[in-house]
Amino acid sequence: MGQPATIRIQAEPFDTAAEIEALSAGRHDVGAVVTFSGLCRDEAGTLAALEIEHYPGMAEAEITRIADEATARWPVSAMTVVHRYGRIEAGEPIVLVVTAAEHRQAAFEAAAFMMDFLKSRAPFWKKEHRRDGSSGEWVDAKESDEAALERWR
Amino acid sequence: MGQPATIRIQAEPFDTAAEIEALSAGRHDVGAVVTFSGLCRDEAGTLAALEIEHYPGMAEAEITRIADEATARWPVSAMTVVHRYGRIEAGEPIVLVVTAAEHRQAAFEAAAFMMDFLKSRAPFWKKEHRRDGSSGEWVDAKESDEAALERWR
Amino acid sequence: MKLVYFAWVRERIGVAQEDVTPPEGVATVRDLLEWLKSRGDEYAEALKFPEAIRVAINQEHVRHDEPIAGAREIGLFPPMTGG
Amino acid sequence: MKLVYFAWVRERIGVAQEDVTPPEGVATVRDLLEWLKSRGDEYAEALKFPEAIRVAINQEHVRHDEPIAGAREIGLFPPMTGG
Repeated sequence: MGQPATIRIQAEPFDTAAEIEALSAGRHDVGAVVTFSGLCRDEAGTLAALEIEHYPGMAEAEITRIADEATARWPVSAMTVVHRYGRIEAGEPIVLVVTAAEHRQAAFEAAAFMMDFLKSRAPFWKKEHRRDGSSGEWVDAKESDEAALERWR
Repeated sequence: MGQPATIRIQAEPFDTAAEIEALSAGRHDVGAVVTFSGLCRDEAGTLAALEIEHYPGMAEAEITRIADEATARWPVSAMTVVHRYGRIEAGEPIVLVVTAAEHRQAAFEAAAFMMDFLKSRAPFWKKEHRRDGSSGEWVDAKESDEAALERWR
Repeated sequence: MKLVYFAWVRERIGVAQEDVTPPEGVATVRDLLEWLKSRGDEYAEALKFPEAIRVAINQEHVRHDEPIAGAREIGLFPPMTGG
Repeated sequence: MKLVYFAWVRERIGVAQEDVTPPEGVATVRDLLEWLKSRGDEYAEALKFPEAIRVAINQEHVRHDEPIAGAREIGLFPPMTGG
Protein backbone atom coordinates (compact mmCIF):
# COMPACT_ATOMS: atom_id res chain seq x y z
CA MET A 1 0.00 0.00 0.00
CA GLY A 2 3.08 2.21 0.14
CA GLN A 3 1.97 4.17 3.21
CA PRO A 4 4.56 6.74 4.23
CA ALA A 5 6.67 5.85 7.23
CA THR A 6 7.74 8.16 10.04
CA ILE A 7 11.54 8.08 10.29
CA ARG A 8 13.63 9.84 12.92
CA ILE A 9 17.36 9.82 13.58
CA GLN A 10 18.01 11.29 17.02
CA ALA A 11 20.38 11.27 19.99
CA GLU A 12 17.56 11.29 22.55
CA PRO A 13 15.89 8.18 23.96
CA PHE A 14 12.47 7.35 22.56
CA ASP A 15 9.16 6.53 24.19
CA THR A 16 7.96 3.20 22.83
CA ALA A 17 4.46 3.53 24.29
CA ALA A 18 4.01 6.96 22.73
CA GLU A 19 5.18 5.66 19.35
CA ILE A 20 2.71 2.74 19.49
CA GLU A 21 -0.05 5.13 20.52
CA ALA A 22 0.78 7.51 17.68
CA LEU A 23 0.41 4.71 15.13
CA SER A 24 -2.80 3.18 16.42
CA ALA A 25 -4.69 6.01 18.17
CA GLY A 26 -7.98 6.82 16.51
CA ARG A 27 -7.53 4.05 13.95
CA HIS A 28 -9.98 1.22 14.19
CA ASP A 29 -8.76 -0.64 11.12
CA VAL A 30 -5.52 -1.76 12.75
CA GLY A 31 -5.61 -5.28 14.17
CA ALA A 32 -1.91 -5.85 14.78
CA VAL A 33 0.94 -3.71 16.05
CA VAL A 34 4.46 -5.14 16.22
CA THR A 35 7.35 -3.34 17.87
CA PHE A 36 11.02 -4.22 17.77
CA SER A 37 13.35 -2.55 20.25
CA GLY A 38 17.08 -3.06 19.85
CA LEU A 39 19.02 -2.56 23.07
CA CYS A 40 22.71 -2.14 23.85
CA ARG A 41 23.93 -5.43 25.38
CA ASP A 42 26.76 -5.31 27.91
CA GLU A 43 28.58 -8.32 26.37
CA ALA A 44 28.88 -10.25 29.62
CA GLY A 45 29.76 -7.13 31.57
CA THR A 46 32.68 -6.02 29.41
CA LEU A 47 30.88 -3.22 27.58
CA ALA A 48 30.01 0.11 29.21
CA ALA A 49 28.42 1.80 26.22
CA LEU A 50 28.36 2.06 22.45
CA GLU A 51 29.22 5.16 20.46
CA ILE A 52 27.04 5.21 17.37
CA GLU A 53 28.22 7.21 14.38
CA HIS A 54 25.97 7.82 11.42
CA TYR A 55 25.98 9.44 7.99
CA PRO A 56 23.60 12.39 8.42
CA GLY A 57 21.24 12.77 5.50
CA MET A 58 22.02 9.37 4.05
CA ALA A 59 20.75 7.62 7.19
CA GLU A 60 17.28 9.14 6.75
CA ALA A 61 17.37 8.59 2.98
CA GLU A 62 18.42 4.94 3.23
CA ILE A 63 15.91 4.05 5.95
CA THR A 64 13.21 5.74 3.85
CA ARG A 65 14.19 3.56 0.89
CA ILE A 66 14.02 0.41 3.06
CA ALA A 67 10.66 1.48 4.52
CA ASP A 68 9.28 2.20 1.05
CA GLU A 69 10.19 -1.31 0.00
CA ALA A 70 8.57 -2.79 3.12
CA THR A 71 5.32 -0.88 2.69
CA ALA A 72 5.22 -1.86 -0.99
CA ARG A 73 5.65 -5.55 -0.11
CA TRP A 74 3.25 -5.82 2.82
CA PRO A 75 -0.13 -4.16 3.46
CA VAL A 76 1.11 -2.05 6.35
CA SER A 77 -1.16 0.72 7.66
CA ALA A 78 1.65 2.72 9.22
CA MET A 79 5.27 2.39 10.28
CA THR A 80 7.64 4.27 12.55
CA VAL A 81 11.42 3.87 12.70
CA VAL A 82 13.58 5.66 15.27
CA HIS A 83 17.36 5.15 15.28
CA ARG A 84 19.59 6.80 17.85
CA TYR A 85 23.18 7.95 17.52
CA GLY A 86 25.80 9.14 19.98
CA ARG A 87 26.70 7.44 23.23
CA ILE A 88 24.27 4.69 24.30
CA GLU A 89 24.80 3.07 27.69
CA ALA A 90 24.47 -0.70 28.13
CA GLY A 91 20.82 -1.57 28.65
CA GLU A 92 19.58 1.46 26.73
CA PRO A 93 17.55 1.27 23.52
CA ILE A 94 19.23 1.97 20.17
CA VAL A 95 16.52 1.39 17.58
CA LEU A 96 12.76 1.08 17.43
CA VAL A 97 10.60 -0.22 14.61
CA VAL A 98 6.81 -0.12 14.94
CA THR A 99 4.53 -1.58 12.27
CA ALA A 100 0.74 -1.49 12.24
CA ALA A 101 -1.40 -3.59 9.93
CA GLU A 102 -4.81 -5.11 9.61
CA HIS A 103 -3.39 -8.62 10.11
CA ARG A 104 -0.50 -9.97 12.12
CA GLN A 105 1.60 -11.52 9.37
CA ALA A 106 2.16 -8.22 7.54
CA ALA A 107 3.08 -6.46 10.79
CA PHE A 108 5.55 -9.19 11.82
CA GLU A 109 7.18 -9.58 8.42
CA ALA A 110 7.51 -5.87 7.71
CA ALA A 111 9.19 -5.34 11.11
CA ALA A 112 11.60 -8.26 10.63
CA PHE A 113 12.41 -7.05 7.10
CA MET A 114 13.13 -3.53 8.39
CA MET A 115 15.49 -4.82 11.07
CA ASP A 116 17.37 -7.11 8.69
CA PHE A 117 18.00 -4.22 6.28
CA LEU A 118 18.74 -1.66 9.00
CA LYS A 119 21.49 -3.96 10.29
CA SER A 120 23.52 -4.03 7.12
CA ARG A 121 22.24 -1.23 4.88
CA ALA A 122 21.57 1.75 7.15
CA PRO A 123 24.75 3.86 7.49
CA PHE A 124 25.47 3.51 11.20
CA TRP A 125 28.64 2.25 12.87
CA LYS A 126 29.18 1.19 16.46
CA LYS A 127 32.31 1.67 18.53
CA GLU A 128 32.74 0.07 21.94
CA HIS A 129 33.41 1.86 25.20
CA ARG A 130 34.82 -0.89 27.40
CA ARG A 131 34.05 -1.09 31.07
CA ASP A 132 37.77 -1.41 31.96
CA GLY A 133 38.35 1.97 30.33
CA SER A 134 40.43 0.55 27.50
CA SER A 135 39.89 1.89 24.03
CA GLY A 136 37.16 -0.10 22.36
CA GLU A 137 37.02 -1.46 18.86
CA TRP A 138 34.66 -0.73 16.02
CA VAL A 139 32.05 -3.48 16.00
CA ASP A 140 32.55 -5.76 13.00
CA ALA A 141 29.68 -6.41 10.63
CA LYS A 142 28.43 -9.97 11.03
CA GLU A 143 28.23 -12.34 8.09
CA SER A 144 25.00 -13.66 9.57
CA ASP A 145 23.45 -10.20 9.14
CA GLU A 146 24.38 -10.12 5.48
CA ALA A 147 23.05 -13.66 5.09
CA ALA A 148 19.78 -12.63 6.75
CA LEU A 149 18.96 -10.49 3.71
CA GLU A 150 18.84 -13.54 1.46
CA ARG A 151 15.47 -14.70 2.70
CA TRP A 152 13.83 -11.51 1.42
CA ARG A 153 15.01 -11.88 -2.20
CA MET B 1 16.26 -21.59 27.23
CA GLY B 2 13.10 -22.69 28.86
CA GLN B 3 12.75 -19.52 30.88
CA PRO B 4 9.38 -19.29 32.58
CA ALA B 5 6.91 -16.93 30.99
CA THR B 6 4.63 -14.49 32.77
CA ILE B 7 1.05 -15.21 31.73
CA ARG B 8 -2.00 -13.22 32.73
CA ILE B 9 -5.65 -13.54 31.74
CA GLN B 10 -7.49 -10.40 32.75
CA ALA B 11 -10.44 -8.16 31.95
CA GLU B 12 -8.47 -4.93 32.48
CA PRO B 13 -6.46 -3.17 29.77
CA PHE B 14 -2.70 -3.62 29.92
CA ASP B 15 0.18 -1.18 29.83
CA THR B 16 2.49 -2.21 27.00
CA ALA B 17 5.31 0.10 28.07
CA ALA B 18 5.24 -1.26 31.62
CA GLU B 19 5.33 -4.84 30.32
CA ILE B 20 8.35 -4.09 28.10
CA GLU B 21 10.06 -2.35 31.00
CA ALA B 22 9.37 -5.30 33.31
CA LEU B 23 11.07 -7.67 30.87
CA SER B 24 14.15 -5.63 30.11
CA ALA B 25 14.74 -3.43 33.16
CA GLY B 26 18.02 -4.18 34.90
CA ARG B 27 18.94 -6.81 32.30
CA HIS B 28 21.91 -5.93 30.17
CA ASP B 29 22.03 -9.22 28.28
CA VAL B 30 18.88 -8.48 26.29
CA GLY B 31 19.53 -7.13 22.80
CA ALA B 32 16.06 -7.49 21.30
CA VAL B 33 12.53 -6.99 22.56
CA VAL B 34 9.57 -7.74 20.30
CA THR B 35 5.99 -6.90 21.19
CA PHE B 36 2.82 -7.95 19.45
CA SER B 37 -0.40 -6.13 20.29
CA GLY B 38 -3.64 -7.48 18.90
CA LEU B 39 -6.39 -4.87 18.67
CA CYS B 40 -10.12 -5.08 18.13
CA ARG B 41 -10.80 -3.92 14.54
CA ASP B 42 -14.12 -2.24 13.78
CA GLU B 43 -14.65 -4.20 10.52
CA ALA B 44 -15.25 -1.14 8.37
CA GLY B 45 -17.35 0.52 11.03
CA THR B 46 -19.83 -2.32 11.51
CA LEU B 47 -18.41 -3.61 14.79
CA ALA B 48 -18.87 -1.80 18.12
CA ALA B 49 -17.07 -4.27 20.35
CA LEU B 50 -16.14 -7.89 20.89
CA GLU B 51 -17.23 -10.01 23.82
CA ILE B 52 -14.44 -12.43 24.62
CA GLU B 53 -15.29 -15.63 26.46
CA HIS B 54 -12.60 -17.89 27.83
CA TYR B 55 -12.16 -21.19 29.64
CA PRO B 56 -10.82 -20.15 33.06
CA GLY B 57 -7.97 -22.35 34.20
CA MET B 58 -7.45 -23.96 30.82
CA ALA B 59 -6.62 -20.60 29.22
CA GLU B 60 -3.67 -20.12 31.58
CA ALA B 61 -2.66 -23.79 31.30
CA GLU B 62 -2.77 -23.85 27.49
CA ILE B 63 -0.89 -20.57 27.08
CA THR B 64 1.72 -21.89 29.52
CA ARG B 65 2.11 -25.01 27.37
CA ILE B 66 2.53 -22.88 24.22
CA ALA B 67 5.03 -20.59 25.98
CA ASP B 68 7.01 -23.58 27.27
CA GLU B 69 7.31 -24.86 23.73
CA ALA B 70 8.41 -21.44 22.47
CA THR B 71 11.07 -20.98 25.15
CA ALA B 72 12.33 -24.52 24.49
CA ARG B 73 12.64 -23.81 20.75
CA TRP B 74 14.24 -20.36 20.87
CA PRO B 75 16.79 -18.85 23.28
CA VAL B 76 14.38 -16.39 24.81
CA SER B 77 15.44 -14.51 27.95
CA ALA B 78 11.91 -13.74 29.07
CA MET B 79 8.35 -13.64 27.78
CA THR B 80 5.08 -12.05 28.85
CA VAL B 81 1.63 -12.89 27.52
CA VAL B 82 -1.48 -10.96 28.54
CA HIS B 83 -4.87 -11.94 27.10
CA ARG B 84 -8.02 -10.02 27.97
CA TYR B 85 -11.58 -11.27 28.21
CA GLY B 86 -14.95 -9.57 28.54
CA ARG B 87 -16.15 -6.66 26.44
CA ILE B 88 -13.46 -5.02 24.31
CA GLU B 89 -14.38 -1.89 22.37
CA ALA B 90 -13.22 -1.40 18.77
CA GLY B 91 -9.72 0.05 18.79
CA GLU B 92 -8.86 -1.47 22.17
CA PRO B 93 -6.12 -4.04 22.72
CA ILE B 94 -7.02 -7.71 23.22
CA VAL B 95 -3.71 -9.51 23.51
CA LEU B 96 -0.08 -8.68 24.17
CA VAL B 97 2.97 -10.85 23.64
CA VAL B 98 6.39 -9.56 24.65
CA THR B 99 9.55 -11.55 23.98
CA ALA B 100 13.08 -10.60 25.03
CA ALA B 101 16.19 -12.29 23.69
CA GLU B 102 19.86 -11.72 23.08
CA HIS B 103 19.33 -11.62 19.32
CA ARG B 104 16.48 -10.45 17.15
CA GLN B 105 15.60 -13.63 15.33
CA ALA B 106 14.67 -15.53 18.50
CA ALA B 107 12.56 -12.62 19.74
CA PHE B 108 10.70 -12.29 16.41
CA GLU B 109 10.12 -15.99 15.88
CA ALA B 110 9.04 -16.74 19.44
CA ALA B 111 6.49 -13.89 19.29
CA ALA B 112 5.11 -14.98 15.89
CA PHE B 113 4.91 -18.60 17.12
CA MET B 114 3.03 -17.53 20.25
CA MET B 115 0.49 -15.56 18.23
CA ASP B 116 -0.07 -18.36 15.71
CA PHE B 117 -0.80 -20.82 18.52
CA LEU B 118 -2.84 -18.38 20.63
CA LYS B 119 -5.13 -17.86 17.63
CA SER B 120 -6.20 -21.46 17.29
CA ARG B 121 -5.16 -23.27 20.47
CA ALA B 122 -5.87 -20.88 23.35
CA PRO B 123 -9.46 -21.38 24.58
CA PHE B 124 -10.97 -17.98 23.80
CA TRP B 125 -14.03 -17.20 21.69
CA LYS B 126 -15.15 -13.88 20.26
CA LYS B 127 -18.73 -12.71 19.81
CA GLU B 128 -19.58 -9.54 17.92
CA HIS B 129 -21.49 -6.56 19.26
CA ARG B 130 -22.64 -4.81 16.10
CA ARG B 131 -22.80 -1.05 15.82
CA ASP B 132 -26.38 -1.19 14.53
CA GLY B 133 -27.39 -2.89 17.79
CA SER B 134 -28.25 -6.18 16.11
CA SER B 135 -27.22 -9.38 17.78
CA GLY B 136 -23.75 -10.29 16.65
CA GLU B 137 -22.37 -13.64 15.59
CA TRP B 138 -19.67 -15.75 17.10
CA VAL B 139 -16.52 -15.10 15.08
CA ASP B 140 -15.65 -18.14 12.97
CA ALA B 141 -12.20 -19.67 13.21
CA LYS B 142 -10.22 -18.97 10.05
CA GLU B 143 -8.70 -21.77 8.03
CA SER B 144 -5.71 -19.51 7.44
CA ASP B 145 -5.05 -19.50 11.19
CA GLU B 146 -5.03 -23.28 11.30
CA ALA B 147 -2.78 -23.33 8.23
CA ALA B 148 -0.41 -20.87 9.92
CA LEU B 149 0.56 -23.59 12.40
CA GLU B 150 2.01 -25.75 9.65
CA ARG B 151 5.15 -23.68 9.28
CA TRP B 152 6.19 -24.48 12.85
CA ARG B 153 6.11 -28.27 12.46
CA MET C 1 -17.78 -36.21 35.47
CA LYS C 2 -18.19 -32.49 34.98
CA LEU C 3 -18.95 -31.18 31.51
CA VAL C 4 -18.26 -27.51 30.71
CA TYR C 5 -19.53 -25.74 27.60
CA PHE C 6 -18.33 -22.55 25.93
CA ALA C 7 -19.41 -20.05 23.27
CA TRP C 8 -22.17 -21.30 20.92
CA VAL C 9 -22.01 -24.82 22.35
CA ARG C 10 -22.93 -23.32 25.72
CA GLU C 11 -25.62 -21.09 24.20
CA ARG C 12 -27.25 -23.91 22.27
CA ILE C 13 -27.20 -26.44 25.11
CA GLY C 14 -28.45 -23.72 27.44
CA VAL C 15 -26.26 -24.43 30.47
CA ALA C 16 -22.61 -23.59 31.18
CA GLN C 17 -21.83 -26.82 33.00
CA GLU C 18 -23.37 -29.99 34.38
CA ASP C 19 -22.44 -33.25 36.03
CA VAL C 20 -23.17 -36.38 34.04
CA THR C 21 -22.64 -40.10 34.40
CA PRO C 22 -22.44 -41.62 30.92
CA PRO C 23 -23.61 -45.21 30.64
CA GLU C 24 -21.19 -48.08 30.18
CA GLY C 25 -19.91 -48.36 26.65
CA VAL C 26 -19.32 -44.62 26.30
CA ALA C 27 -15.56 -45.00 26.10
CA THR C 28 -14.19 -42.20 23.94
CA VAL C 29 -14.83 -38.53 23.30
CA ARG C 30 -16.62 -39.56 20.11
CA ASP C 31 -18.91 -41.88 22.09
CA LEU C 32 -19.59 -39.11 24.58
CA LEU C 33 -20.64 -36.67 21.84
CA GLU C 34 -23.02 -39.25 20.34
CA TRP C 35 -24.52 -40.03 23.74
CA LEU C 36 -25.00 -36.34 24.54
CA LYS C 37 -26.86 -35.82 21.23
CA SER C 38 -29.44 -38.33 22.43
CA ARG C 39 -30.19 -36.29 25.54
CA GLY C 40 -32.45 -33.72 23.88
CA ASP C 41 -33.04 -31.39 20.98
CA GLU C 42 -30.76 -28.68 22.35
CA TYR C 43 -27.88 -31.19 22.55
CA ALA C 44 -28.67 -32.57 19.10
CA GLU C 45 -28.59 -29.04 17.71
CA ALA C 46 -25.40 -28.01 19.51
CA LEU C 47 -23.54 -31.17 18.53
CA LYS C 48 -25.07 -31.65 15.08
CA PHE C 49 -21.63 -31.59 13.46
CA PRO C 50 -19.51 -33.39 16.04
CA GLU C 51 -16.33 -32.96 13.99
CA ALA C 52 -16.67 -29.18 14.53
CA ILE C 53 -16.56 -29.61 18.31
CA ARG C 54 -13.24 -29.18 20.08
CA VAL C 55 -12.72 -31.12 23.29
CA ALA C 56 -10.46 -30.78 26.31
CA ILE C 57 -10.06 -33.39 29.04
CA ASN C 58 -8.86 -31.98 32.34
CA GLN C 59 -8.13 -28.71 30.51
CA GLU C 60 -5.93 -30.23 27.79
CA HIS C 61 -6.88 -30.52 24.12
CA VAL C 62 -7.63 -34.10 23.04
CA ARG C 63 -8.72 -35.80 19.83
CA HIS C 64 -12.07 -37.47 19.46
CA ASP C 65 -10.58 -40.93 19.82
CA GLU C 66 -9.26 -40.14 23.30
CA PRO C 67 -10.65 -42.38 26.10
CA ILE C 68 -12.66 -40.48 28.69
CA ALA C 69 -12.08 -42.89 31.56
CA GLY C 70 -10.88 -41.04 34.64
CA ALA C 71 -11.71 -37.59 33.28
CA ARG C 72 -12.74 -35.14 36.02
CA GLU C 73 -13.69 -32.33 33.64
CA ILE C 74 -14.45 -32.37 29.94
CA GLY C 75 -14.80 -29.12 28.01
CA LEU C 76 -16.77 -28.91 24.76
CA PHE C 77 -16.47 -25.84 22.57
CA PRO C 78 -16.22 -24.49 19.02
CA PRO C 79 -12.87 -23.95 17.29
CA MET C 80 -11.00 -21.29 19.24
CA THR C 81 -10.63 -17.69 18.10
CA GLY C 82 -8.06 -16.34 20.54
CA GLY C 83 -5.36 -13.76 20.01
CA MET D 1 33.78 16.49 -5.45
CA LYS D 2 33.30 16.12 -1.74
CA LEU D 3 34.51 12.96 -0.03
CA VAL D 4 33.10 12.04 3.39
CA TYR D 5 34.56 9.35 5.63
CA PHE D 6 33.01 7.43 8.52
CA ALA D 7 34.03 5.14 11.39
CA TRP D 8 37.50 3.59 11.05
CA VAL D 9 37.94 4.92 7.51
CA ARG D 10 37.59 8.43 8.96
CA GLU D 11 39.88 7.65 11.91
CA ARG D 12 42.62 6.19 9.72
CA ILE D 13 42.54 8.91 7.08
CA GLY D 14 42.41 11.52 9.84
CA VAL D 15 39.79 13.86 8.39
CA ALA D 16 36.01 13.61 8.23
CA GLN D 17 35.68 15.16 4.79
CA GLU D 18 37.61 16.89 2.04
CA ASP D 19 37.20 18.23 -1.47
CA VAL D 20 39.21 16.48 -4.16
CA THR D 21 39.63 16.69 -7.91
CA PRO D 22 40.69 13.26 -9.17
CA PRO D 23 42.84 13.26 -12.32
CA GLU D 24 41.45 12.20 -15.68
CA GLY D 25 41.18 8.44 -16.01
CA VAL D 26 39.72 7.99 -12.54
CA ALA D 27 36.35 6.83 -13.82
CA THR D 28 34.85 4.40 -11.32
CA VAL D 29 34.65 3.95 -7.57
CA ARG D 30 37.38 1.30 -7.87
CA ASP D 31 39.65 3.81 -9.68
CA LEU D 32 38.93 6.40 -7.00
CA LEU D 33 39.94 4.03 -4.19
CA GLU D 34 43.20 3.17 -5.98
CA TRP D 35 43.99 6.83 -6.61
CA LEU D 36 43.26 7.77 -2.97
CA LYS D 37 45.68 5.04 -1.76
CA SER D 38 48.45 6.85 -3.61
CA ARG D 39 47.83 10.07 -1.67
CA GLY D 40 49.69 9.08 1.50
CA ASP D 41 50.33 6.42 4.11
CA GLU D 42 47.13 7.16 6.02
CA TYR D 43 45.06 6.60 2.86
CA ALA D 44 47.03 3.47 1.97
CA GLU D 45 46.38 2.13 5.47
CA ALA D 46 42.67 3.04 5.51
CA LEU D 47 42.02 1.60 2.06
CA LYS D 48 44.42 -1.36 2.24
CA PHE D 49 41.59 -3.79 1.53
CA PRO D 50 39.43 -1.84 -0.92
CA GLU D 51 36.86 -4.64 -1.18
CA ALA D 52 36.05 -4.01 2.51
CA ILE D 53 35.13 -0.38 1.79
CA ARG D 54 31.48 0.47 1.24
CA VAL D 55 30.71 3.44 -0.99
CA ALA D 56 27.75 5.77 -1.44
CA ILE D 57 27.40 8.30 -4.25
CA ASN D 58 25.09 11.18 -3.43
CA GLN D 59 23.98 9.21 -0.34
CA GLU D 60 23.00 6.03 -2.17
CA HIS D 61 24.87 2.74 -1.95
CA VAL D 62 26.80 1.87 -5.12
CA ARG D 63 29.07 -0.96 -6.26
CA HIS D 64 32.75 -0.46 -7.00
CA ASP D 65 32.19 -0.51 -10.75
CA GLU D 66 29.88 2.52 -10.56
CA PRO D 67 31.09 5.57 -12.56
CA ILE D 68 31.82 8.62 -10.40
CA ALA D 69 31.22 11.24 -13.08
CA GLY D 70 28.84 13.91 -11.82
CA ALA D 71 29.02 12.81 -8.19
CA ARG D 72 28.66 15.71 -5.76
CA GLU D 73 29.38 13.67 -2.63
CA ILE D 74 31.01 10.30 -2.23
CA GLY D 75 30.95 8.53 1.15
CA LEU D 76 33.54 5.90 2.06
CA PHE D 77 32.99 3.71 5.11
CA PRO D 78 33.27 0.22 6.60
CA PRO D 79 30.42 -2.31 6.40
CA MET D 80 27.50 -0.90 8.35
CA THR D 81 26.47 -2.08 11.80
CA GLY D 82 23.12 -0.39 12.28
CA GLY D 83 20.07 -1.57 14.13
